[in-house]
Amino acid sequence: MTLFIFYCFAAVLIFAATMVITARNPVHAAMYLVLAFFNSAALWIMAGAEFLGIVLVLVYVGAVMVLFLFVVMMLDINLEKLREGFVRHLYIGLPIAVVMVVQMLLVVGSGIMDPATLPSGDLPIPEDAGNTALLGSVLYTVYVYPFELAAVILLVAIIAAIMLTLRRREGTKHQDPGRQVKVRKEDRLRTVDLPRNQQSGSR
Amino acid sequence: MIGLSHYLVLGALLFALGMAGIFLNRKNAIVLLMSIELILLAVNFNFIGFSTFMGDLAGQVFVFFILTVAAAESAIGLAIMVALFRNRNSIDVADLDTMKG
Amino acid sequence: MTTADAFETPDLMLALPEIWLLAMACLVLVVDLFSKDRDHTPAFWLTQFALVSTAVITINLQWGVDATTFSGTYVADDFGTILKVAALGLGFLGFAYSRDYMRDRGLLTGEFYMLSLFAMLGMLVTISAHNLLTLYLGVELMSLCFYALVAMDRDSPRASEAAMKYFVLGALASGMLLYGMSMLYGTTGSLDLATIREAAATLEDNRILFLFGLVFMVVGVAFKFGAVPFHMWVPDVYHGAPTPVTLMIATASKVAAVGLFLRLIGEGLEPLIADWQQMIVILAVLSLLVGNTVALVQTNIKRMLAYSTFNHMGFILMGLLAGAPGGYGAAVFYAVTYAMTVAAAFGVVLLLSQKNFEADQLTDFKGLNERSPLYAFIMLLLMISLTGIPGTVGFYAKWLVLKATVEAGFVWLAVLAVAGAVVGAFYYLRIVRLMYFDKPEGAGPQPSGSGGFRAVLTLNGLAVLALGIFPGALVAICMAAFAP
Amino acid sequence: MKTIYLLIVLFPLVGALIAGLLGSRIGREGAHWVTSLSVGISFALSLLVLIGLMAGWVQPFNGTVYTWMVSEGIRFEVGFLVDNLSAMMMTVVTFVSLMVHVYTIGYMSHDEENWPAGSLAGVNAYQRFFSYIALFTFAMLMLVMSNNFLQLFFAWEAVGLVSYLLIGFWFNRPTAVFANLKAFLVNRAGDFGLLLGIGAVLFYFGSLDYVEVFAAAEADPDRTMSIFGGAEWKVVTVAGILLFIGAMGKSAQAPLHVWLPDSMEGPTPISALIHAATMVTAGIFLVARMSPLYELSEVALSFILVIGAFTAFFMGLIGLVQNDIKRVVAYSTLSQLGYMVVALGVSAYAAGVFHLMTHAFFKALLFLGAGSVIIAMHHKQDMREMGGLKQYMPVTYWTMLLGTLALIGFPGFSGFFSKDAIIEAVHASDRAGAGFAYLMVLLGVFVTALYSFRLFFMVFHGEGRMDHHTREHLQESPRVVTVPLILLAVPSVLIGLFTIGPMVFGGFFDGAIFVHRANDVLAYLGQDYTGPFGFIAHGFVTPPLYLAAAGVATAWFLYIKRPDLPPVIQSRLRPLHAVLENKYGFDDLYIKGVAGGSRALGGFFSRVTDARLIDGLLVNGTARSIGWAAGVMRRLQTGYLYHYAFVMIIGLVVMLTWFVFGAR
Repeated sequence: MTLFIFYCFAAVLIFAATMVITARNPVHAAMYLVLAFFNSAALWIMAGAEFLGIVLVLVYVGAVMVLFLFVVMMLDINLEKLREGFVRHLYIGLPIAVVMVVQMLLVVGSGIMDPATLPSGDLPIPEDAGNTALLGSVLYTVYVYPFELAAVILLVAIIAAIMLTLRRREGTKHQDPGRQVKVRKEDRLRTVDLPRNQQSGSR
Repeated sequence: MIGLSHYLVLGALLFALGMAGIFLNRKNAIVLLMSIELILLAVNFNFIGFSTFMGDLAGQVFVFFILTVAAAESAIGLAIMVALFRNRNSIDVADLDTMKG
Repeated sequence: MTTADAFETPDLMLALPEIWLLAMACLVLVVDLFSKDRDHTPAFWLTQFALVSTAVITINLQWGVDATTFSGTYVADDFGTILKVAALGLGFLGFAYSRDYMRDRGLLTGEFYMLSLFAMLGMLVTISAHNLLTLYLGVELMSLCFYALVAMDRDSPRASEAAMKYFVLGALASGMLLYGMSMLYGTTGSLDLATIREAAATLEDNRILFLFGLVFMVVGVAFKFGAVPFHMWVPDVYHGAPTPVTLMIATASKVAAVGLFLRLIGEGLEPLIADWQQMIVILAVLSLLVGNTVALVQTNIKRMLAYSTFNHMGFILMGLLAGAPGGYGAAVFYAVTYAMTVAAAFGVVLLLSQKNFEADQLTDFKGLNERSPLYAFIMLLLMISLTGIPGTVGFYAKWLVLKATVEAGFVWLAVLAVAGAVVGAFYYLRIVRLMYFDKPEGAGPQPSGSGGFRAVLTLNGLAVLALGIFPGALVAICMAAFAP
Repeated sequence: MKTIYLLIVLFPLVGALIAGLLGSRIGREGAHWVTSLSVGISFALSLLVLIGLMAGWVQPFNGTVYTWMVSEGIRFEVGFLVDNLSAMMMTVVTFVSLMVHVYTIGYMSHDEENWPAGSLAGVNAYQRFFSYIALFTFAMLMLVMSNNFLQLFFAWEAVGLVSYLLIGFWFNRPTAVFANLKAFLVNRAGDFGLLLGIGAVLFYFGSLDYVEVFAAAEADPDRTMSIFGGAEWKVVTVAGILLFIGAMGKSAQAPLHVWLPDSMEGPTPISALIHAATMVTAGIFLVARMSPLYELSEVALSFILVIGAFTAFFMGLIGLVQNDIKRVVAYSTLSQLGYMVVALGVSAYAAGVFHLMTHAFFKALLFLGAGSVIIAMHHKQDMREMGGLKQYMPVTYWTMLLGTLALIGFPGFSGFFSKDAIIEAVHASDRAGAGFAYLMVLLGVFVTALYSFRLFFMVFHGEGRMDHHTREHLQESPRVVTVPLILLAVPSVLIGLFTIGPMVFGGFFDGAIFVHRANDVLAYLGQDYTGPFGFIAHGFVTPPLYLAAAGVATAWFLYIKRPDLPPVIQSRLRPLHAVLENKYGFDDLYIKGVAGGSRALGGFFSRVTDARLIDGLLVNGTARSIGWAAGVMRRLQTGYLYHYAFVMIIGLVVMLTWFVFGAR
């Protein structure tokens, strides 16, 4: 039964992945990628990696794919142009791709991977603990150094993205709360003495 | 029963699809970024498969970090693409040929 | 390796160089935010201070040490110290040379300093990594910063094109590296390099799977070197990126690539040298063959240096594949001295560049001797050193590598490399001819740049000369780092 | 003594630095004084050392001056090996250099006319020239005094570098730049051989020091190595041939000779100093210095012998059809270098070095004489526009005559002794290829005499063919030009007479040159040697003298007696050529046939060997195929991202196939 479910998810996953690279419309491609992620998450959960499965959905589907879609929409891409030529270059690329797939499958699918021959790992998973708790306990102890590095990488991503995309244009209007708060009465209000005889003189 | 090979074959197929997406795609730079996501997803399948069948947590930790880096990577990749689009008004991969030789 | 239960508090002092550099990078971030200086002077000086102080800390804390911390994910040892100090020094040169250039083009921003500093941090992390995970994160940290830096000149179509190519191919290479790592994890059951090394020594089951993963890893590493046939990004990125960024990619990142190789393959997979040696031989041969021929027909000096890089990477790979301590020492010596020489060459290119003018055509070097004898002489030194004419440090580096290669039994490879070096002489000496014998079309670019820039560049050139005359100390240091 | 050796080397260097760096400050006078003086002091000290060595109050010296690096037992150092061989070379180098310095003062005095008006490069060119030749002297001294391979290579490259600089001295002339490039490229091929040779020596004998290498080679002479498949080669053979390939480049042996005629684009003093007297003999010196190594390999020596013999004859032939006065002398240099190499090939090293010395004097004389003519002709070099110069330039005429007689081997002149010694040595040798070599050197004697006197008669006799303007200004060159000519004429005539005894048949080179007893042809000849006059007497019963006389007579007949004949011969080239091949026809026809046939052959070789074969196939061919490869590689760099990725993936697939599936 589990095998059947596995095959179902796997088939959808492969289909979705194929569509990602063949779809003409980038929005469709992004949607297929979302589908691929959902199926992956399901497969991971089946393999016992519950936390990662959920993270994949939350972070990837929830944030990264939204970012993709956002960019696709924002860039106003000429879809007509994108529909051209994909198949006509296949004759040379495809054989190489096929050779590679066959080689990879020969190695990983040939059944030489008997689980009995696998080495024992460093961080054995106990029977009774929850996946999330386990991950949490090693992240902040054994892998604290990589954890900090991951934080730095995210910081770099922020800096880089802002540097590359933020533009301060000349002449744009924007508020400065600091200056708004600091403003004094004299800056805005000018009292003028209006001589009375002027009014009478205009009559 | 699901075997380790199942995961590895799935990973290999995804990996190959990702690579094919990069060199078969002649038009759309966004699909290149998505192909990279597929490649990373394939690697994640490998790690999770090994992790499960060895009963070892390290593989899952690695996947956790790959997800983090992949998110940062796509942010930067998209930012570069926005810059590219602003310069050329196109994200056509076939237009990227001003430098050669 | 420790489990979560037996967790020990890490020895933070051992990892102080990285911690210090990170702290300084954050300080630069904050200081630059509040600084009103248009030239970002505080950021510049803080950055240079950060690099120098980190180098000092590294030497004091890590030379002569061989210890791990952070549960075995971080290691400090001798050759790591050499590579780190070299990378930091190259970063220092890069910043010193780039200020005027970046200011002229409106690129002198705080982000330039921050991202470069984070890239340096990534290199340090890579060099000190003792775990597949930290290795990967270090490489990614460095690469992500470089992708962004290449694209920094937002208004240049060429820069964003180069960045796009670099990013996609780099991510593909990272994917391959990761795929290989996953196979390594599956066959050895660990992410820890020390454990992997033990497991590799007794590897019997799943050998095919291991070899399979090894190929992917070698490809990933070869990409960082720019070794043929994983080299296609190099010319375009060198050409398209702002010259200071090219400088960093051409110098410091190559040193980090050597670190990556030594950690992952040289150290972690040392028992399986027979397996990976042949792969590196192929890469080295192709690199030696391709670079020289195409470099001959280039007219842009940045592209020419890019193509000539392949030849030098071939030499470095030759040293690395020799395997024995002599080969590693030679490769490190080669990488460090080569990076230093190339940094100065880019320095001269930057020196000649002016506002709205890139001195990156070979013709810009025509008649340099009449305009600036000093820098023509320095360029002459650099070119003959890159050629490998005896008496220069380049010769000594080549000689050490050739010796190690011959000792490892690859006489034919050494002969091929010498033939390549002889061909290579032609395009390096062509620059010498341009500088000394040709007349410029029009006035030709004058050297510009501040006094500090010129002083550092001159010192850099003289250091190349001095190392050629007294290479002994550095060779001894490099060899000692690998002594059993 | 070490101090003196250091001073010998350092004086020219200091002179070069002063003239080069302070050229604008010290002016022309200062530059030529400081370099001439420094080279003069070097010459005096070298002479002192040579006399000391001969008299016995100086001992041969072999020691280190400066150690650059010590790496696993291999020393990188600067050191001197001064024995009779190097002392002789030092003296010759410094003497010729000194003469050239003095001569240059006159030759280059109007150099500014050679530069386009307002050229920045022309400023201080005079000082730069002196700086270069002094620098060359320094490098050449370093080369001959070296006691190890590293310094040898270093100095080898340095003399090459100065040579390129000087060939391309007038770099505003495209021909000079082309010649420069050609010299550089051809020498690359030679240097590659030298480098590999040094590598082989280092690898198999574990040292760079001459003495240590010789000892190691002697200890195990039959060691073999395998190159290309399973073929086993003796290490000394491989190393010897590789080192000789280096020598072929510098000493312009066929097929690496093509750069030397073109190098005549450089100023004439350079042709005399570098491309006749000293640098091109570096290859001869190298082989002589390595004699202990070469004596261990018959194969390498036979190789040397054949190459030298080929060069000696066929390059001389080409000299017959040249019209540029300097090119005739240049081809003559090629031919004479061939003689020296032949001597090396039959283990008569001493005779080779002896010829090197005599040739240095008389060929420098001929070049400087040619230069003197060129000055008088206002830098025109075509012999067809000369003639009858005898009456205008007596000093040049007489010194050139002496030089020419020395070159063709007139009995008693220096060239006679050295050339006859070589021919006799070849005759006496039984090495493979010696028969061929003997034939070549004998015929070469005839050809030498023919082209030498063709030049001489065309330039100095007959009626003047120059234009009116040039004729009016014809006059003898100034004193700075003629004095070196006279000073060079003296040794050209006399030196052979006094030195043949000790140098060729005596023990002058004992300890410096090593000859295996079984190979020692000179010792065999020495049994009959009774003194220089006995040698002259012997010369009258051997063919070379008569061949030379026949050559002179032919030249006289064709260019003085019947100057109308050469064009006729030229027009009837083909039938005469056929007659020659059939070996028919005597009398008048025979003389015309030999001369015409020689010219035809010369023309043939000039076209085929020189231009098409060598240039087309080797020099341009290599360049073209590299260019082609570069073009192909370059086209692969399409600029398209997907192509780049595709190349990466092909690389991955190939590696997977090779290592994963190939390994199974």
